[in-house]
This record gives sequence, C-alpha cells and structure tokens, in this order.
Amino acid sequence: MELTTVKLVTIIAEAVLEERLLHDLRQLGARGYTVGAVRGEGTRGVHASEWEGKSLRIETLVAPDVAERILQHLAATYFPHFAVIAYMADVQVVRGEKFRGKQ
Amino acid sequence: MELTTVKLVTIIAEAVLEERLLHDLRQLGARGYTVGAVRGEGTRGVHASEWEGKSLRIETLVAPDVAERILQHLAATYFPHFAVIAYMADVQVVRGEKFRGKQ
Amino acid sequence: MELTTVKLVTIIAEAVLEERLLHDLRQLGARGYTVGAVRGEGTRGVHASEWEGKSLRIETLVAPDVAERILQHLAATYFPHFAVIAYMADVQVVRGEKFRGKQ
Amino acid sequence: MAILELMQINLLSPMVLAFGLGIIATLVHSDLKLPDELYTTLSIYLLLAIGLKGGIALAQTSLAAFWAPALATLLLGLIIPLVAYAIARRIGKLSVADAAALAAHYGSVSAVTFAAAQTFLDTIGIRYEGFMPALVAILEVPAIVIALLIAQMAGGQQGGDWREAVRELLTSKSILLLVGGMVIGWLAGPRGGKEVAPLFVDLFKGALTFFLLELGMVAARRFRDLPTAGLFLLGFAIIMPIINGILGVWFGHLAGLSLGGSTILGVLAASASYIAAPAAVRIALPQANPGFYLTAALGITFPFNLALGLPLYYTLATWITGGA
Amino acid sequence: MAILELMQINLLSPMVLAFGLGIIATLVHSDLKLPDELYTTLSIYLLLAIGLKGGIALAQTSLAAFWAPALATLLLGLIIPLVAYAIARRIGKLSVADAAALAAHYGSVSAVTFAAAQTFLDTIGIRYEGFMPALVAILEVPAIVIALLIAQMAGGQQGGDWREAVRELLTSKSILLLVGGMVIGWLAGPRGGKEVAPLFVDLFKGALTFFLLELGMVAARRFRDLPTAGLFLLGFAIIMPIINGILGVWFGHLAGLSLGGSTILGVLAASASYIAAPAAVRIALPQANPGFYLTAALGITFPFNLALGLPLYYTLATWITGGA
Amino acid sequence: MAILELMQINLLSPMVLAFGLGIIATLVHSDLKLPDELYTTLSIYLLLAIGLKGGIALAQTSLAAFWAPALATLLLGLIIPLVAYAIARRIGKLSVADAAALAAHYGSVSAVTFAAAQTFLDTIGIRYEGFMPALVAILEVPAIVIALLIAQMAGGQQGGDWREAVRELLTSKSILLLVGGMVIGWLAGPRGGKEVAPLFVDLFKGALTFFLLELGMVAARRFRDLPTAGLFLLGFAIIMPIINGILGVWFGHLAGLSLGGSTILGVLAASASYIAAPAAVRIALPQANPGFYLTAALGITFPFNLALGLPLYYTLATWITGGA
Ligand SMILES: Nc1ncnc2c1ncn2[C@@H]1O[C@H](COP(=O)(O)O)[C@@H](O)[C@H]1O
Ligand SMILES: Nc1ncnc2c1ncn2[C@@H]1O[C@H](COP(=O)(O)O)[C@@H](O)[C@H]1O
Ligand SMILES: Nc1ncnc2c1ncn2[C@@H]1O[C@H](COP(=O)(O)O)[C@@H](O)[C@H]1O
Ligand code: NA
Ligand code: NA
Ligand code: NA
Repeated sequence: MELTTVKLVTIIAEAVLEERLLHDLRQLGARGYTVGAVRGEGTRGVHASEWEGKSLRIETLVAPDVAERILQHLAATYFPHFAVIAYMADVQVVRGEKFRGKQ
Repeated sequence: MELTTVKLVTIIAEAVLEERLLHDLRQLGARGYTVGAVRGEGTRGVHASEWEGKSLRIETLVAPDVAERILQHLAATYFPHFAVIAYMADVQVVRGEKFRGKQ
Repeated sequence: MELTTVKLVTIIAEAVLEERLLHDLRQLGARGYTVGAVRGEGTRGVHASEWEGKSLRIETLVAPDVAERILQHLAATYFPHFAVIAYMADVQVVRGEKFRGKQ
Repeated sequence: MAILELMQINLLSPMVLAFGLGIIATLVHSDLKLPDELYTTLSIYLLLAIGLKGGIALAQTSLAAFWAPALATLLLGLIIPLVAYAIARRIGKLSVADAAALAAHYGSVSAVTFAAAQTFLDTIGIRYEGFMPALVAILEVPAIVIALLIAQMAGGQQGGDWREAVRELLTSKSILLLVGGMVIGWLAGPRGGKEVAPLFVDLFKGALTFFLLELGMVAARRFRDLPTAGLFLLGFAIIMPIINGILGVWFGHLAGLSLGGSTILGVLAASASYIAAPAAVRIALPQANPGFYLTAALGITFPFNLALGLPLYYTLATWITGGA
Repeated sequence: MAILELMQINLLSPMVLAFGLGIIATLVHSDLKLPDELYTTLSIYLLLAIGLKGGIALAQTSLAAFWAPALATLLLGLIIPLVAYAIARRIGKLSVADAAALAAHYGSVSAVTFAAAQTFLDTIGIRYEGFMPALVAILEVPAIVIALLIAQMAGGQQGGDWREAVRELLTSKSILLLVGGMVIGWLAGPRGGKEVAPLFVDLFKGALTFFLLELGMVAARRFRDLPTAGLFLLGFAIIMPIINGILGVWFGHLAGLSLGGSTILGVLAASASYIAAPAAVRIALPQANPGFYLTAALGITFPFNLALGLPLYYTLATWITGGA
Repeated sequence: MAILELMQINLLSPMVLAFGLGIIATLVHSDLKLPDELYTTLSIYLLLAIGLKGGIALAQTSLAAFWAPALATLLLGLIIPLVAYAIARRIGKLSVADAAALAAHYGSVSAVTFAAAQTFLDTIGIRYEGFMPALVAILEVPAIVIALLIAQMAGGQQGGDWREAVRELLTSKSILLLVGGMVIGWLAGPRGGKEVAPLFVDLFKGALTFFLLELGMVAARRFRDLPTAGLFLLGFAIIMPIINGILGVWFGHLAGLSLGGSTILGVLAASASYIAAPAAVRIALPQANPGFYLTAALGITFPFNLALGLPLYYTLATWITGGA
C-alpha cells in the first residue's frame, strides 16, 4: 500500500467565524474539511461564543504549502481580535492526490 | 516514565456505516475506539448523511501493522462508494500494551 | 513564518471527571484546553458515563515537559479506576509562546 | 369545495407556510439552524404519535373492514416499485442502481406527508378510518425490499449488502415507533390514551409545523442540485406521484375505504420515503447517487405533495369514489 | 381492587408499555436512538415539574402534618443503607466498595419511580399528601452520605474523595431542581402555577412516557451484564426493594400518612437511585464496579418496581394501613 | 396597584423565580446544565411563537393605528444608539469600538424581555395592541446599523466587516422567525392559529420559564466579570434602560398607544439585545471587548429589567399616559 504524507491543520475558533473560515480555507487551496463542536478556555477572557453555543474544531487535510499558507493567514487575520488557535501535524493517507491536488 | 509510540488512526465516515466500521475495526485488531460527531464537505457531492444527522469521526489507537491493515481495508471496501476518508499518525502513550496487545 | 513545535495532549475520559481533570491540567501548567463530546469503548467494561451522557475528549497544547507531567499524573491518578486514556503528539504552531509560557 | 378553494386552505395552513419559511430561510442564507437533535426528537415524536392515535382508534374499531384495505396496500407496495423501476430504466435511461433506488423511495411512504394529509382532512372536516397508520406501516417496507431484489437480479448491486439492509429495515426506528405506538395505543385504549393526549394529540399539529420548518430548509438545500438533476428527474418526481396517487385512491375505493380513507391511501401511494428508504438504499445500493434520489423525493415530490398534492388527491378521490 | 387487576391496569398504562417498547428496541438492535440532549431535557423537566407541583400543593397545605413523615423518611434514609450494606457484605460477600455502592443506590431514591407511582395512584383514583416531593428530596441524599461514610470507615475508599462527592451531591441537579421547583411552586402559588400548568402539569404523563421509552432502552442495555452479575445480585435487586417497600409503607403509616401517601413512601424506599447515586459513587468509590450497581438498580430493580412493584406496594399499603 | 404590589407580583411569578433559580445554580456550582440544543430550540420557539401570535392579532386588527407607533419605534431606534454612544464616550471614556458596541446593544431589543412584559401585563390584566411584535422587529435592526456606522465614521473598526454584518443581521434568525412567524400568523389567521395554539400559545409561559432558568445561569456566569467591569458600566447598565424606558413610554403615548402598549414600547426601548447585537458586533467590531457588552446587557440590564424594570415601566406609563 502506498502511503503519502500530508498536513492535517486543526483550527479551534469561535462559532461566528464559521462561514468566513471555511470560505478562506477553500480559497487557500483546501479541498475538504471536517467540523466538530467543542468548547474551551484559553488566555483570552470571555468570547462571544461562550454563551451562544459551541466553538468550532475544523480539520483539513492539505498539502504542506497550503498548510503553511493557512496558518499564516489565520495568524494575520484572526489571531489579533478573535478567539482562534491553529496547529498542524504530519499524517499519512492512502490516496494523497485527493487532498493535495489543486482545486 | 516509559513512553511507547503507537498509531492513531482517524476515520471520517457517513453515519450509516457506524456499525459496520466498528465491527471491521475490532476484526482487524483494534481493542478500543472513540467516536465523535462531525460534519464536513469533500470532493464528492451530497452524501446521505448530509440531511440525516451528523457524520462520524472515529479514532482508534493501534499497533502500526494494524493501522496499515485498517487503512488498506477502508480504501478497498469503502472509498469507492462511500464518503469516507482516513489518516494515521504517530502518538506517544504511557502504557503501550493496552493498545498493541492481540485481542 | 516562524513555526514552533509544541505537544498536543489528548485525553479521553468519562464525564464525571471533567472538573477535576481541567483543574489538574491548569495546575500542571496548561494554559488552555478544548473539550469535545465523544463516546467509545475500550478494554474495560461498562463505565458510568455509558448511560449518563457522553465522555470527554480534552485537547491541550503545552510544552513538552508539561505534556510528560500530564501523562504521568493521569497514569498514576486515573488509569487504575477510571475509564481514561491519553496520548500526545508533536504539532506545529505559529506563536509558540502562547502555549509554552509559564502561567 | 372547488379545488382552488381547497388549494388555498391548504397553502394557508400553518404547516405549509412553515415549510415555505424554511425554504426562504435557506434561500436567503439565514443563520437559522434547527439543532439536529430537535429534528430527531420531532421525527420520533411524530412517528410515535401517529402510531398511538392509530392504535387507540383501532381499539375502538371493528377489524372486519381492515383486511381488504390491508391487502390493497400490500399490492400497491408490490406494483408501484415495478412501475417506477420500469419508467426510470426505459424512459429515464438510468443505471440499474439509480432506477432501483428511485423505485424504493416512491414505492415506500413518507409518514410526514401522511400526517399532513390527516391534518388537511381534519381541517376540511372529512373523516377517515382509524386504522390508516397501520397502512403506513404496511406500505413502508415491501417496496424497498422489492426494489433491492430487482437491483440484485439485474446485477446493479456491488459492495452493498441487501440482506443486511432488509434486516435493518424491519427493525428501523420508523417501523418500530409506528408499530410500537399502535400496539401501545391499542393496549392502553382510550383511557390510557387520554393520559398522554396533551402531549401526543394536542401538540401534534404544532409539532408538525415546527418539523416542516426544518424540512423546508432541508428540501431547499436539495434545490441547488436541481439543475444537474435533469428534466427526466423533474418530470418523474411530479408525474410519478400523480400516477401513484390515482392508483392509491382507486385501490382504496375498491377495498371499501371511505372518501377520506381513499384520499389518504392515495397520498400514501403518492408520497416518497425520505427516512427508511434512503438509509436502506445507502447500505444496499451504495453506488446509486444520493444526489439523485434525495433530490427527487425530498426536493421535488415532498413539496409538491404538501402544497398541491393534498387537495389534488382529495379532489380525485371525490371523483373516483363519487364523493361517498 | 384485586392485585391482579391492579397489575393489569399498571402493565397496560402507556408509560409501562413505552418502557417495554424501549426494551424491545434494544433487544432487536433497532437503530432507534433518542438524542442524549432529549434525555437530559426530559430529566430536567420531570424533576422541575415534580418540584413545582409539590410546591404548589404545599402552598395550600397545613405543614403541621409534615414533620412526622419527614422524620420517618429521614429514618428510612439512615436504616436502609445499613441494612443493604450488611446484606451485601454478609450474604453477598461483596467487597466493601461494592457493598457500600449498593447501599448508596438502594438507600437513595428514583424520582422517575416516584412519578410513576403518582401516575399510577391518579389512575386508580387514590389521593396522597401534597408534600410527597419534599420527601423525595429528604430521602435522596442522606443514604448516599451514610454509605460513603461506611466505606470510609471500612477502608473501602481508595483514590476517591468523599467530601467532594458530598459537596457535589448537595448541589446536584436533582436536588437543585426538586427543591428549587418546590420553592418556586410555593412562592408562585396556585395563580402562578396555573400559568405554567400547560407545560408542567398537562404534559407530565406524556413526557414521562417518552422518558420511559428511553429508560427502557438504557435498562435493556444493562441486561447483557445480567449473566455475569450472579444470582446474589439478581436476588438482592428484587428482595431488597420488597423489604424496603414494606419498611416504607409501615413507617409512612406510623407517621400518619394516608393510604396513598404510605404507598408512595413505600415506593420511595423501594426504589433505587440511578441519577444522584451513580455520580456520587463514581467519584467517591471509583473502585466499585459500575457494571454491578448500575445493572442492579437500572437493569433489575427499576423494571421490577415499575411493572410489578407499584401495584404490590399499594396492595401492601391497603393491608398495613387497613385500607384507610 | 401600588408599585410595591406590582413588584411583588412580578418577583413571585414562576418566570422570574426560575431566573433566580438559574442564578443560584451557577453560584453554588451545581452540575445542572441545560443542553445547548435546548437553549437553541427554546429561543427558536419563543421567537416563532411571538411572531405567530402577533400575526394572528394583526389579521384581526385595523392597520390604521399602526403607522404612528411604527414611526415612533423607528425614531427610538435612531435616537437611542446616538445617546448611548455619546454617554459611553463622554462619561465612560470608552474606546470608539466599545462605545459603539454598547450603543448597538442598548438600541436594539431583547425578545425575551418583550415576552416577559407581555406575560406581566397579562397577569395584572392590562391589554395591549396586537401589533407589538411588529415593533420588536422594527426596533431590532436599525440601532445596530447606526452603531456600526458610527464606529465606521469614528474609525473604530479594524478588521471588521460592517457590510457583511448588516447583511447577516437582515437574514438573522431572530428577524426571520419574528417576521416569518408574523406572516404565517397573518396568512393562516385565527382558524389556522387555533390548530397550533396548544404548542405556540398554551405552552408559551411554561417555555419562557424554562428558558429563563437557562438565562439565569448564563447571566450569573457574567457576574464574575462584574468586578473588572467598573462603576461606569454598572451605572450605565441600570440608568440607560431607565432613560430609554421613559423615552419609549413617552413616544408610545405620543403615537397613540394604549397604557399597555406604551408600557411595552418602554420595555422594548429599555431592553438590551443579547442575540442579534452580540453576533453582529462580534463580526463588525471584533476589537470591542465582549466581556464588556455581554456583561452589561446580559449580566446587569436583563436581570434588572426582568425583576424591577417591568413594574417600573408600567408605573411610569400609568403616570405618563394618565392611566389610560
Ligand atoms: N493551550 C491550549 N490548548 C488547547 N486549546 C486551547 C489552548 N489555548 C486556547 N485553546 C482553545 O482556543 C480557544 C481560544 O483561546 P484564547 O484565544 O486563548 O482564549 C479556547 O476557547 C480553547 O478552545
Ligand atoms: N481534505 C479534507 N480535509 C478534511 N476532511 C475532509 C477532506 N476531504 C474530505 N473530508 C471529510 O470526508 C467527508 C467525505 O469526503 P468526500 O468523500 O471527499 O466527499 C467530508 O464530508 C469531510 O468530512
Ligand atoms: N484503542 C483505543 N483507541 C481509541 N480509543 C480508545 C481505545 N481504548 C480505549 N479508548 C477510549 O477510552 C475509553 C476508556 O477505555 P477503557 O478504559 O479501555 O474502557 C473508551 O470508552 C474509549 O473512548
Ligand atoms: Na409511495
Ligand atoms: Na430507596
Ligand atoms: Na433597547
């Protein structure tokens, strides 16, 4: 079996950002995403999502360059004012082209 | 503290497959699993789960050979017709035997 | 873009432990956490959470030494009697100091 | 009443208007989103309530009049999928799997359309037999099994497991709640029924209205697939229910059902399943395209039946039964 | 009424039948699954509604008759865990932790069994004191504390934190909603109560029926552990409630409760907690086996009390109180 | 009635008491937690029910009397945010973003406070115009847009997107359900309304009580930010509603509203939004501190209005309108 390594980018963000984040991901080259509902606490105090439902946990499997672009974009656009964190890691998948191909 | 490296296999799949996937995992040597509810979008269009509740996010900690077998099995059985993706990564645990022992 | 590697510790635990686990994490040096709802099965039989709602999936991004301390503490305190598992992995983040700084 | 007046009564009912509001919410990209858990809760409630009311009615009814409608319903469950499959293959040139999937959906039944039909008849003051929910249960499963068997024989099944699908069908929540509710209602009788009536009877129409709000949103999300669905599917999803509706009314009349009962059997025949059938088809015919059958059943046929079908089948029934 | 007739009335009530349907759903591996959130919502609703109704009744009742039943209930909360612990240790040869866990569960109380008892008495037309929900609150906590103290003294607690467990008990949602509901009902009185009656009174039996559907599924999942539970646990889970039921009826009669009130105190004593006790025991006695106490309380005692216990304790109460 | 008597009636209503129970639950760290999905479901239900009832009332009302109150409401939506912004900047020395955020919240409206006002007036037997829910819809959006425009002009917006925020406002679930519900109620009329009344009318006060239990818990979680909020915010969150309440009552009286109608317009003006405004502000003014505006609107103003404001604005209305 041929395994390929791609990047898994995980984003934790307040729920109001959902539409914009998913739009950004697609723009930056992600070809799919998976969203779960979470709650959490960080160094910032209250965030709007705290009382209005859950936060988002978004995962997207992408090529390494796309992953870097996503992290960079998030850091520039959302980190200053929104409760958003993001991290990435290497994972192995069976059919890499599904996640790495250009859109 | 003695740390062991095992494989974490993550599967995103439409909800109708739950029973069969968990059955397959046990058959292939997984000794436990954790399931969360997610939703998502990929390259395929609509999938049945879209309107009938959430999709599944299944995680299982297994030995490397079991992980490979799982990925291979999923690729052969479910990738063609079902909205299923899967990936694996290395993680460290304290008591490896819990996850790697034969069932 | 400067990327730093930090540890992502993931804990699956029965729901009754929530308050205590989060308290322990803060004590051991974690500066944030994210919690999702999951269900699962392992080698232990029934656990109390089985009928009383979901289990927890807790993620925390921390410095490597904190991660080790967390795993050690969990193994000593909760593994004997509670349905708890935990694992850790390396992930890359943009601003490492947010997760690694002392509290 | 004239059909236009019936149409107006139907279109201005809270439940149809709520369905329309759901469609609008999706079209304007509102952030309105009903929790999945609410959708699940309401669908469990509706199935249980339909069963309960039917069971209580059964407890007060002679069953002598039941066998003929039951047989007629079973026959509909055999005939409709065959007709639907033939049309989808011959005229629509669909693959075996896609044709069989459509046959399963249109042969089976939508419990919510049934509930809407009851509500519509209640509003215009037409009575119907108490055992109608039993006919829902009878019509739900056979057509799906027939359709899967057709696909099996025609070689359209790859990777699917039709035995598994049938086993899951028989224990599916819609059958379990419908039949279980009927047994509970029948055993508990009117006295027990009165105890739970504030929840299961008084709130029924309100809950149905709420549910249709959600279903409007779901149906509207199917609309975006309409362009790719093609003209055949559009025609099929409107003409097939009308054919089935006529068949259902006619069979009901032959089996001795009242005007109201014949109307409801027509609605049942005309309705397309969107709970039991999609789940079974997804398992047994994974290569059938869900964008196809879901769009037809949920995006076209359901709104059509809800908005126009109910008064139409009733009017047909007044003609066929001679208004009796 | 003869006990067989009472049994029949009880077994054919919608709530018991719904419980049976839940059991069947699990046994046939149906895909029926009530959302966790519905379960949580219904349990919050039931506790609040029980409290509210009790509080409104209290507002209209003289409290002079209250102290004796309250004291009797407190005594039951002290005696039952001691008896249960002794039986579990001596006859069952269980570990300290497992025996204390059982003592906590059987000494405490199940609010749903209480609600079912009220519904049963309403159906057969027997009246009971308005302050009964206050007795539920009084009986809930002490037995759990006693059991944890026993374990503490007998050295069965390792890694657990009984102080923490007691603190969480006193602020647990069941106590908060029950007592809070009573205070609201008492302060708002009949006028305020009438405003919320359509939700908290009229829908109560329907909601209870819905809840029991879910509880039937939960109980049936416990059945698979029955084989490993052993004969002692099976006997304990049936005989202990009967002993406690007789004690409860008798104490109630001595404290001056009516026939209906004594029946309910019997039911309370006989019932085993499955909300407050499991949570507290899990924290304070983590080495006790949940497969043990949950199977006993939820898999055996709850169905037994619901199906057979209610008419049984009522019949016992007619004997003990002389039918008064 | 004297204001003290009104206060007592209000404070002892089940809904205010439930709010208090929610506060206590949080303060004692109870494990009580209502599912998020229940909160969402109840808020959808309340908005839809408010709209439906208003629409049915509209169908029976002459609209001639409507334009003046509508205009008065629109004016309130323009004036209040300007006043609030000026006070927050001048006296409070807040940043542009924080001041504009407060202006958006206090200019807009809380539908639950509106529902509580209706319930309060029903209890004391005061009638009000049927079209009041339309005023809720009219008051909801303009103030938020004004506030965002102020911030835009004053340069307080960085990284936010106010056009996007306004687009989302107009399709937000509260507007959609309120206006949609009114249209449904208006089209379906009293006959259609009667069909869904058991759900949307009879259960309304009970559902509101349940919702306030949750809101009490949410509000109490805001309390912990009170110490850091500072004296200005505390004063603002109590004095601003009183000023706005007087304005609202007065405008209502000038526009020809009845005593009850003027009271409700006062309550609307006095109330601070905690659904539409926070979402819009979070998007358009991300640098405004949510700990600030949420604490003011939800932690101080909402409890103040609910507990003390309702009888206060009613008393003011009896003075201003001369009791007519
Ligand atoms: N160290 C961390 N580990 C895991 N999740 C975190 C961490 N810090 C923050 N988060 C998540 O990110 C959200 C926003 O964090 P913050 O911006 O620090 O308030 C929180 O609500 C958490 O869900
Ligand atoms: N690149 C991706 N990253 C994360 N999740 C994905 C990705 N592609 C697909 N998925 C998930 O897998 C499901 C099926 O994808 P697909 O088969 O491509 O339609 C989607 O609903 C997503 O939840
Ligand atoms: N091998 C595994 N992979 C993933 N999750 C597991 C595994 N083993 C146990 N778990 C999770 O940990 C919980 C407790 O496991 P256990 O203590 O083995 O019963 C289970 O309910 C699962 O959610
Ligand atoms: Na059909
Ligand atoms: Na007991
Ligand atoms: Na306002």
